[in-house]
Amino acid sequence: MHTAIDQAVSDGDSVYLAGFTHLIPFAAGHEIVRQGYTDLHLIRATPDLIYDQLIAAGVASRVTFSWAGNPGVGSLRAFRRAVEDGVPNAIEIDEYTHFGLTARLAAGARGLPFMPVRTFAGSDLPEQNENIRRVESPFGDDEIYAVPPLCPNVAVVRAQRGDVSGNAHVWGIPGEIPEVALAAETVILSVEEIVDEQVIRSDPNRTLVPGSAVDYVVEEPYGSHPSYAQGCYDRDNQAYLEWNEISESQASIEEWLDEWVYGVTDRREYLEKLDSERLLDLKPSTEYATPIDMGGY
Amino acid sequence: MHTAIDQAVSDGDSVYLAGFTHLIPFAAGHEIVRQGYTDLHLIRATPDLIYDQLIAAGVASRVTFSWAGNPGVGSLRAFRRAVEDGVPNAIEIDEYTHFGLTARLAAGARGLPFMPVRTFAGSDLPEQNENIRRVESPFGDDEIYAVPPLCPNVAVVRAQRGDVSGNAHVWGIPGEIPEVALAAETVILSVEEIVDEQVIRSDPNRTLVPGSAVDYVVEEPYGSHPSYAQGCYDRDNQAYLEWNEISESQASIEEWLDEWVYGVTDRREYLEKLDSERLLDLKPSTEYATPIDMGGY
Amino acid sequence: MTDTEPEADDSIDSSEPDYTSTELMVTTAARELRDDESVLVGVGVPNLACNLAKRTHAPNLRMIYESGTIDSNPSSLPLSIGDPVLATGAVGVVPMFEGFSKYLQGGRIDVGFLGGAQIDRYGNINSTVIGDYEDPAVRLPGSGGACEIASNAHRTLVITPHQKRRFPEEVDFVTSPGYVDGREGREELGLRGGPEAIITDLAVMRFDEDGELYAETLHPGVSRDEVQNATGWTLAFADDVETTPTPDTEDLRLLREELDPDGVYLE
Amino acid sequence: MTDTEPEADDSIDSSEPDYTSTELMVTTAARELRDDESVLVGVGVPNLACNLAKRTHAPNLRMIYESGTIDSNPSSLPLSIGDPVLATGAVGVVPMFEGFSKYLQGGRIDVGFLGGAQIDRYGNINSTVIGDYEDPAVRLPGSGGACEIASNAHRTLVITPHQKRRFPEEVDFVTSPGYVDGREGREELGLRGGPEAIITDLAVMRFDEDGELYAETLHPGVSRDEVQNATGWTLAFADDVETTPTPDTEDLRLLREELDPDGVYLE
Repeated sequence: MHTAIDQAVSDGDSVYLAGFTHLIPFAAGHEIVRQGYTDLHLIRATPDLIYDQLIAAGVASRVTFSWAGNPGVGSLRAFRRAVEDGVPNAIEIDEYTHFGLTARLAAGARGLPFMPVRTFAGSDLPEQNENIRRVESPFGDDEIYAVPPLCPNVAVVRAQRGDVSGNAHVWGIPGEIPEVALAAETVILSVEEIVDEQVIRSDPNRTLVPGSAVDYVVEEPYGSHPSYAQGCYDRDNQAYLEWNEISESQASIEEWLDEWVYGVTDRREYLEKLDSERLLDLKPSTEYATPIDMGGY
Repeated sequence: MHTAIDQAVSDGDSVYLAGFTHLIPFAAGHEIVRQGYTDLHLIRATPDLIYDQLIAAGVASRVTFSWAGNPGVGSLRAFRRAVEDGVPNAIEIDEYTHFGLTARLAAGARGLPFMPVRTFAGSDLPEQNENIRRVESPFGDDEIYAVPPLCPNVAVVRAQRGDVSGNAHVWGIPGEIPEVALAAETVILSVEEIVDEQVIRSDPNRTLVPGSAVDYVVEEPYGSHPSYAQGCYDRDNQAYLEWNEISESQASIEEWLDEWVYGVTDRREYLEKLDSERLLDLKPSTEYATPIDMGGY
Repeated sequence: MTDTEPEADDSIDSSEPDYTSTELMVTTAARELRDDESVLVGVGVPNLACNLAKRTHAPNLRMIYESGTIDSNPSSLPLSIGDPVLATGAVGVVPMFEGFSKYLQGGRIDVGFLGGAQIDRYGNINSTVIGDYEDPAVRLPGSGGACEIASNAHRTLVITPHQKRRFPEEVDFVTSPGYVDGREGREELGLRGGPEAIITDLAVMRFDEDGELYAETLHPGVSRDEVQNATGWTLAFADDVETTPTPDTEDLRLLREELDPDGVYLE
Repeated sequence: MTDTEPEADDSIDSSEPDYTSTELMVTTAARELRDDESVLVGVGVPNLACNLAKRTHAPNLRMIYESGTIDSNPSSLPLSIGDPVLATGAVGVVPMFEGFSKYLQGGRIDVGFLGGAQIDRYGNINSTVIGDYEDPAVRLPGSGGACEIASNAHRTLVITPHQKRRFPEEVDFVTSPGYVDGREGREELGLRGGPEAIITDLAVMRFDEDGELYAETLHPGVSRDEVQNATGWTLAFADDVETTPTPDTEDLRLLREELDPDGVYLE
């Protein structure tokens, strides 16, 4: 991951760490913090803890988002401090709704100049964002809005399994992964497990990330902790609850970053610091999907 | 299938039998012929043999399509006779490209007044079809076209397996099935096998047709013969080659319809008329997909 | 308790209610849901309400989450709308863009749940900022999927505490449109549906023919004055304001013993 | 044949060519493909050309079909672009709308193959009707995906027999745009790519700086007159027209023994 981030990310880049509540690339986020980038434009529908950490670490100057909270817990305090008080630095915000933001990625992935969406009418959001504009349907219609394509410089997407060429199977909640993997200029794929190409080819309908779109492949077990990977581990809710305390001040976040991000060299060391009991408790029981027969032809 | 077609289809309806070369609802098409509808508006990207048979049977007054041929074999002769010579009756045509037609379904499935597409520019097709119009991007761009939503009165979609509520797993080539199942007003789902709901729920990412969109569920093994169902049977290419001969005249088609459609009461009888050797030869070897673990949470 | 004779149900008629304010909100919301509907669920109270409805009068309710899980069948309470328990055992899971475009925009959602920091008399909701957008006093989480739920569901339900600061004359920012400036205002924008009811800890409110809020029922023991004092404008009351029906014993048992046995959401 | 001593490769220099016209078209088309490209394949000759390239100089060629199969790895010749052999063993399979919008429109296709009943000097192609659209002499299959391939692939290759009726001064109907009325015409429409070469049974033609066809190489034994007589306008020829390179022994072995052992496409 060190090499992938080092080669893919530059100061000032727009970066999308993908995964809607699921498969969030925490390891990649921590590596970005460690490498000390500045002036990044962070994009994510739900900034979640990882962007709170990145913002507190001072790497961001701008955040594009649609819902900024600690999911199921409460407020995203570092994000709020940056927006409300400019701590540790002021950040610009560029705000959408979930649908509006994913529609921007969808337009980017599809090479479209815009994507029409039935949302925003009657909301004050279009007044605050010049990327939300009305479009006239050539077939006549009520009020409809459109958003332009969004093609981040770098996206990090995670998957349960992928081959060395970057073809990846994702199951459970795919979120915006299938869109951003095709919209971004440079894509880092981080997987729980690298598998033989034949595993991917045995079930082509499950491939949500095509290798042709991927520039770097990294195997990183538990790379989404404390978020989850369907079938591999559950969300570490304790960490989400603890963040609510840790994030109460910039000082306590910095202390946390010193220990858990700057104080370790990579994800492996981060995992070694965790109690094994905690990791064991996150393991779900096994529930295999009923197999399908592709047939030999 | 008799009941489903009887209740779902009325004279004058627009009907979409879905499946791009794969999972074509031949049994449903034959049932439509047997029930003797008139004035149907048949819609399909690739009319294939089944629409050639429906057209020759005189049930259609209009065909919306994007490629009319016998795939891998040659020309679609009954379709051509109707267009070129009005035999057995004249049909209106409404012509798109594959992308244009699927974009219409996509707009219909998504409740959009139009879908922008980068195709048609420089082609003569827009001159022949008032549903292909230019749209101006609110973000500025080169020439781009748009098509309006298409919501057929009735769609028949096939799947390898589905539950009694109509939730269905499709693998192999999905074609336009996921779009038309959500765009059509009434949906008939025809499956190779009805399975327990738990089979579907064991692998939710594979569900391409949601039961909430389905009005009728029919179990009909080999319901796509002579086209194919991935993992179940191969295309019966002999039938595609034979059709090239049978369709040489309206008279020889009528003879064929008398024997294979009017002469049988249902798909079961149709299958019984086929040599078992032929069916056995279509069976592929088994190639299971590598399973996934959804995890018990 | 050790009596093997079944207790009569009239225990709920005692002067001290045997349910909490949250439990009343949950059972009231559950009654708004009908069988065989598709509901876009949020975590917390809406989730409990949907699960309660599904176990009682609406067994075929389809619970759909913003995260793209379709007809979820959670074996335990989800911690967030993206909890893996919502995917395991669901009938389908779709990518976010498909969920929003095909389910919400496509008109496949009957009921949506919304919350917010401020709600005005026309049901317009603010979940973006308190104060000025450019220089906010409080930066709230933002729309998430709320604006599109408000715009595309066939009807929406709002569950919120009843406080004056939450029901101002005018919201600081419209995140999600209700009836805009009245039902006509909403219609002109071509929006589907609209808010159906607002369920608070004091009352159930609905919208009149102009699209303006009025109190329909008051919770047991709540006075008109209490409701009016917790509302930022002169609230209309139904001609025949009745008392909100209370939770029945089976509802409470399901909530306490099966749906939220650890009391995460039910105080 | 029974000699165990390997035969010298110069057998192909004999006066009677040891390859068919179709084999020459296949090997010529294969040479247009580069390693690590994504190619949108059609059945028949394009399919053979792609498979040949993949087994020789372009092992990482990704074969993508209109039916939505991504990086197919067919164990036998597909009968149509929707053959199950294209899905089994593929890296991915996507619904039609995804394939067209994300792969073609999204710019992820390097090379596309096209065919047609008529082609004009600017590479505009007709696969819709011969005669009038409203009252056609011959109704052809129509665009299928051809128009979007012609509009969105980074370059296209056309394989067709060389006959005067197929190369008219003007096509009866433009199904798929080439350079329209010259490279500028195409550019003004904002179309990506454009036709790269037309490979016939007589010659290989390319487009000059104005976007007009010229003959670059003639197949062995073919004269300028033959090519001109099979073309409906005064065709330009390259200053140094050379002879099209012939198939080598290994190409022919692969084609005949492995790719099309039953001779379905190779006469």
